Amino acid sequence: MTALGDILHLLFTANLWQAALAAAVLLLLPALGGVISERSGVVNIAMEGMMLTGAFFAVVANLAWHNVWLATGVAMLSGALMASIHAIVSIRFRADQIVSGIAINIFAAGLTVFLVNRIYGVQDIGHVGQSELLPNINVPGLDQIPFFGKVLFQQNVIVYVALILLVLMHLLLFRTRLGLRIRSVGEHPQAADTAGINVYAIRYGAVITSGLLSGLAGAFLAIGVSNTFVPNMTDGRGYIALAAMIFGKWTPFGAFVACLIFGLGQAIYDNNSIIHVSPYLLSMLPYLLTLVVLAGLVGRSTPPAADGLPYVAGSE
Amino acid sequence: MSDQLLAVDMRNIRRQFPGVLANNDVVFSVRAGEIHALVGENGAGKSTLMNILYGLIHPDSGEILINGKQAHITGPRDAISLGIGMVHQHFMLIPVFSVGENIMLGREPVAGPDFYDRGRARKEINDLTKKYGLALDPDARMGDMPVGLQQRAEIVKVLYRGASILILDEPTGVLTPQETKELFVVLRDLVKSGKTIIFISHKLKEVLDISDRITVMRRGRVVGHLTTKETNEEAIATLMVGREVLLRVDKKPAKPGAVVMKVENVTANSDQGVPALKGVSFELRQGEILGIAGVEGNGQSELMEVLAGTRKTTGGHILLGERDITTYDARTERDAGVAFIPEDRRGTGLVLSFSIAENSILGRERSPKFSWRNVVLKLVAIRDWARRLVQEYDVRTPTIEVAARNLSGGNQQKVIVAREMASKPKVLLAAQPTRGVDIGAIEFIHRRIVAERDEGTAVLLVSAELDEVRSLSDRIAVMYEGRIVSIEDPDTPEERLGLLMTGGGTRREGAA
Amino acid sequence: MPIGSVILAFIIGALIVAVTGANPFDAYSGLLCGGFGIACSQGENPALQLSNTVVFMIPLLTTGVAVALPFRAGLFNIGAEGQLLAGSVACTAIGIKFAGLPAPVLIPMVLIGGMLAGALWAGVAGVLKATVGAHEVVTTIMLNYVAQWLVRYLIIGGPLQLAPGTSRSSPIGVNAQLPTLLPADNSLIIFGLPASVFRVHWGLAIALAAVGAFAFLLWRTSLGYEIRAVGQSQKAARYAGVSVRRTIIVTMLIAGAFSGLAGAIQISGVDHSLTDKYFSDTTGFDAIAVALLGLGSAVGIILAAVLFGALHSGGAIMQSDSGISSNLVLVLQALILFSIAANFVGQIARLIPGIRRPQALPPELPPAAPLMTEAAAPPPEPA
Amino acid sequence: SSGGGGGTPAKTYKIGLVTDIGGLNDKSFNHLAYVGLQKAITDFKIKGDVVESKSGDDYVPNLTNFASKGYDLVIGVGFLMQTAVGTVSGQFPNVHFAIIDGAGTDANGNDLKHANVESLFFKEQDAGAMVGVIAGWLEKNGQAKKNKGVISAVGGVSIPPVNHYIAGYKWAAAMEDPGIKVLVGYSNDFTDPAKCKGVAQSQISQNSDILFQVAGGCGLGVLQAAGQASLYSIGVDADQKDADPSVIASALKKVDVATYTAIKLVVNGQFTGGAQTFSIANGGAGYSPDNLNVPSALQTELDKVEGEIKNGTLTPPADIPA
Ligand SMILES: Nc1ncnc2c1ncn2[C@@H]1O[C@H](COP(=O)(O)OP(=O)(O)OP(=O)(O)O)[C@@H](O)[C@H]1O
Ligand SMILES: Nc1ncnc2c1ncn2[C@@H]1O[C@H](COP(=O)(O)OP(=O)(O)OP(=O)(O)O)[C@@H](O)[C@H]1O
Ligand SMILES: [Mg+2]
Ligand SMILES: [Mg+2]
Repeated sequence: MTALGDILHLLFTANLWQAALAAAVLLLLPALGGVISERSGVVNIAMEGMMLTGAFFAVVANLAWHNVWLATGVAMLSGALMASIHAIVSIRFRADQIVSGIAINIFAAGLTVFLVNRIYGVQDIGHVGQSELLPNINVPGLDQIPFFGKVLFQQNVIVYVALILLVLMHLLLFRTRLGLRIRSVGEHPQAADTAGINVYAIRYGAVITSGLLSGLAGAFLAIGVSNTFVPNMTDGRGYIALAAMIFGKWTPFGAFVACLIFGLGQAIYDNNSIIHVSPYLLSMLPYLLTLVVLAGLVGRSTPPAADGLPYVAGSE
Repeated sequence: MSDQLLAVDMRNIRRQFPGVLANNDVVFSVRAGEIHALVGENGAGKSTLMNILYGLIHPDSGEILINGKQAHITGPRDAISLGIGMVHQHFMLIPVFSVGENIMLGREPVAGPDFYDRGRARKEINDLTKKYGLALDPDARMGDMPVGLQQRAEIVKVLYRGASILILDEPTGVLTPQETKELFVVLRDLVKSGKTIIFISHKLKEVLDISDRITVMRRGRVVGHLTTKETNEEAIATLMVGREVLLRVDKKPAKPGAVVMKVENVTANSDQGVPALKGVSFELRQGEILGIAGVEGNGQSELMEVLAGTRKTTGGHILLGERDITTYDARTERDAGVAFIPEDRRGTGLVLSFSIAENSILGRERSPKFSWRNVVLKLVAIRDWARRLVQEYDVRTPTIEVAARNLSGGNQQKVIVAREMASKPKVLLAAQPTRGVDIGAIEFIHRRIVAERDEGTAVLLVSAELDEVRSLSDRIAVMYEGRIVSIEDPDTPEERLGLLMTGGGTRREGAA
Repeated sequence: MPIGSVILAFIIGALIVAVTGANPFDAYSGLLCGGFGIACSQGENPALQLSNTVVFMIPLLTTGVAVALPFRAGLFNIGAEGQLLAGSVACTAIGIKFAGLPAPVLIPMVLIGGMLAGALWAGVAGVLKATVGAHEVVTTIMLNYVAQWLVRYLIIGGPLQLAPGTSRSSPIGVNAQLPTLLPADNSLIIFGLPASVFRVHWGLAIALAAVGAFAFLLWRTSLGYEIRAVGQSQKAARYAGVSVRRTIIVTMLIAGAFSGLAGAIQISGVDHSLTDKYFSDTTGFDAIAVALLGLGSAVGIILAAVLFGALHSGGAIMQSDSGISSNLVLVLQALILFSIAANFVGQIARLIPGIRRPQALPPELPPAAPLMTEAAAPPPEPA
Repeated sequence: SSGGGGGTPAKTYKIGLVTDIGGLNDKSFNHLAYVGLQKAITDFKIKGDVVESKSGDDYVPNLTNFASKGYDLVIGVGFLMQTAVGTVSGQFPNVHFAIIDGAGTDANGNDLKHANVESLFFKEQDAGAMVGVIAGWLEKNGQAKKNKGVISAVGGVSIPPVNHYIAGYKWAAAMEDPGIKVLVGYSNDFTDPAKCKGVAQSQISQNSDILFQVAGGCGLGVLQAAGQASLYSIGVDADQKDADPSVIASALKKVDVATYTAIKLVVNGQFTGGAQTFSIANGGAGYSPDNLNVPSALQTELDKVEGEIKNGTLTPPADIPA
């Protein structure tokens, strides 16, 4: 059981938690998107596709204009664009929201590679210069705190942004008037409508927000963690985020906990050059762990009452 | 009518739904400061008309004047700003929200950058509830409220929005007699304070009791404007249904036979896990109707569920003939000959998306009658069965393939009644069999229940309508706080029953 | 109407192709040829194209059912992939271990073994949902990953590895292999090609039978009735005396068996050993699209599977003939899903005053609509 | 070399290239094969068509499609296609096949030795050895960044082509610096840079200061991790000096050359089938010094080792030494 020993030892290293947090944030952003979308009653399993689109356009824009912030903005917009397709199809046209979500994911997977082919041809999509990536920022002073300094304050700028968004999302949903309205629309759109709330506007807003967040995650992946676009580089993170959202019972902090489990699992796996166990078994760890936690601690999670149901106003 | 200011004046309203002309050139006017009743059978078009007034449904044609001024209502927002408020037939409340949040929704007090100001919300509500004497706890979870209080919350919600014209769509459908009384007190106060009220109900007594004028609808048309003082139940009923209806049930005296079901101090818990039945005992005989009177929430629902096998007992015994069926589940109970008309028609009694045919075997899909060795369905048998029910129980539907969702409440109820009665049960449990159903259907269902009795079925009836209990039952068991406090004769004066139902009165242990 | 939607999707697809500077007609003639062997311009063999389409279609049929059935019970089975892998592992293991047995015994053994393994894999999700109410979307996604890593472990350094340095298992016994319709013979020439290139195998019959079984189960049996009841209203189901928990578990077990069957058929009929290709297999995910596209009905699933199979094999021809990236196929699949789900055509038609027909009664909820709502709620039965 | 193909204008040769699931934009050997094909198209005026495989199920049909259309040469890219090539080459004895990184095998992984199949193997260990020399030498002479005597490699999946590289690398590094510690990790992925970056960062925290990526597109994450920690990295397959400033060298596996050569043989009617191994000896493998001005001492060492591998005095192992 030396493997177990190795892992236990790792758990006390700041490096591991630093990596875990970064990996978790890649999942947290789309998960937050999922939370707000489904709280408004629109099932969203399209984070994978929106994130992939964001990753692609982040690189395209950065290569074109050599401005990382502009590129990040473009990525978020492209995510939002995908989201608005989902929104229009499932809110305006009342399509089955699962179908629409799946379609978005397939669409993004196909379109990005198709465009890489068409735009860059043989010489292939290029690399973003080190200086044009989303920067890592060490918070002066704080980053010197033993252990926590490295974990919390020596991170990529997006990590800080994500953690702030996490808190904001929580406040928005559970403390503000807008949040109350979003949740009312997700629980009982008729009631919200009769109370004079614009159900459609709220839902569009929420879904598009999920696109912005997923697009941001895509940018972080492509021009923060990496420096180029590789087909399907999101690699199922959108689906993990979906799982995290449900695991977290459609709450921001709940989702964050789940994301941390996966991030930690990834970070532990990354040490497979020094942990002596089949890397494949090691890779199973976070998923098995999640199952166990679900079976044991978390248990039932019940979605917003109107989640997934298209709203048909009393009129047409 | 021009002699008096019209709060609401709807002219030639027309609304077509697929297959139905829900409103056909409806002319409907309400005077300022009156209580105006709108009556009609299920599907007559009342809700539609009111939804149009509230902006939820857009009319195909017609015009609306509010307080004499042309109004262009495109959605609830417009209606609200015109001072119109509506309490919907199916409550518009969010169970997981607090009472306060439910009431505030849409006009929330905010502090700082858009933060929901719980404190001010609480204060505003307390002010309102004091002003109109409608006590409510703003912090309670709406889902945990009894219907009566939910109803109250709906009204406060409307008042909070400063409505001067209140629409109440079947507000008493789910209320107990006392709750209804309380509601009426409130309504009268509201009128005194200058509000106008539109009141929809299937219960003509109430209509006569509360309203000033009455508009009667049938099949999407207005078939009569009446002044309450100058009319009576029979007249209204006849207008509504388009023919004479007998409102009183005429039945021969019962010929009670052997005891079929024996309940021996049964105890059970409510969904919240608190004791709801604290030792209920009674006997049920062939060919009798035992009515259970009681204020809702005193254990009647739980008792029915226990007897039907959908709720577990925590003690006591239930005997069906000689057989101890205490531990039976819904399926085995049914097979043993216990039929159950549940009070929640839409949620429990039917699978709304299933066709009438499919619903007609709900719970019997494995019985040899409808399946080979309870695996493969006998489709032909099922269709014949469904057709028989539809025509014997006069379910108004084009075909048996129609989804239950698209039947009116009354017809939905008939499907359930038919299914449960046609299985020739030993015992029939009927919970609120006529709730929210129009008098035409009520009359029909009452006759069937009596017919069942006469064929020797033992019927246990639970109803919030004291009248219904008294007119149908051969014996009346009064339930209070999870116990049967007394067993009375049907002709016991209403006052005494009311007293017993609220825990007063001298108990008289019946034959049981 | 779906036909109209498909056509609309292809029109939009054509626009995308044109915008990116390629010729839509080349693209579509390529797809048509590759999918159905129609209008082949560059010497493709129609029979070969058709047979490829069918081979792609087979696993989509069974996995499509494995997604569609739980939909009816209000369960979203994203786990068809994991269940398929479980099935292929079991099939391989049995096929190797008992290679000696005669085909009439061994083939049923590997197929049933695969079904059991798939059922087991899905059963975990079912039990967790029924007992602790863990949401099946989470559990099935997790189980997918576990299965994928398990396969890697088994054939890279694990017990099933063929030999060091390889990433495949040893082949299953010949008697465990489903025969192809045509003799797998290189010298026999049929339709101008060696018979062995036509890989359509008897798994086709099994898969079609499975879809039939699905339809029968759903519409003609008491269990199917109860599954649909649970999916529509747990309250009503409980009133009827149906055990929601039991139904949920049974549904997942059956669904898993269908997926497992798909995996077993792939091994026994096509690959004959567990290889690294299963690392990147996506059948179980395409199945979701197929099930939704087929609106959860048997006929629909078959049509959707044919369409996806044709697009899959058509993409290759399109790329080789006209140089348009076969990823366009994914774009088209997505567009078809959109336009069928949203029924654009119908809605547009409604806008045109001429053919304004009253909109039908509220349609049956879309197959997946109740997923996240009441039906998705964990069964609150008292334990 | 203006191929003889130009000499006989009568016939335009038809060449089909089938990528594995990595696709044309894998930033790795599929892409290189494509590059080789493009070069051949311009040089020999051939008709070259490409099909990307979307899944492992596509290998056989994609190869079959080209073969059935009477293409002169069908090239399968990658180890993963061995059985597929074995099967299809048996069905079309008159069509030439070439497979990169493998042979046409049966289900048991045995080379079927079909006369119409040319197996293009690479001595990745040669290339690995050369960059291993660089890494080892820098560590030994304290000219790396941390010089704690630790270097590392990040593999994609533990399959032969990957492990050959790592074997040569580890072997040569140890030869230069007997005390050196070589960490070997796998990302289990060929496409997601984030995954490789994670592995790389863990190795960096174990004091590795020269990181060798053997994971195609995923490996880009390794180069970047090294860059951000301002350490050294080593690219793979193609010259990756543009991928990141930290790339001091690349281990070259000239898939483009191999592809080009295979086509050339067919065009010139010199196709012979059997195995062709590309190594340092025949210029099919090697290394390129990148963003590092190589000290002359190191250069001499490199030339020495290269020479000895060419003349066979040194043979880098194919399996990773313990
Ligand atoms: N959304 C709708 N779509 C289609 N038809 C509808 C819709 N709403 C109502 N209808 C039809 O319009 C008719 C009138 O319905 P409405 O709800 O107004 O009846 P009602 O008088 O309120 O009945 P009840 O007393 O049961 O409430 C009914 O026959 C019904 O079939
Ligand atoms: N979407 C709909 N399509 C068709 N008919 C509808 C629809 N919604 C409601 N209806 C019809 O409108 C009429 C009134 O229905 P409503 O929702 O008011 O309650 P109800 O079914 O009448 O029940 P209740 O007995 O409580 O009045 C019914 O005939 C119902 O079938
Ligand atoms: Mg109504
Ligand atoms: Mg009604």
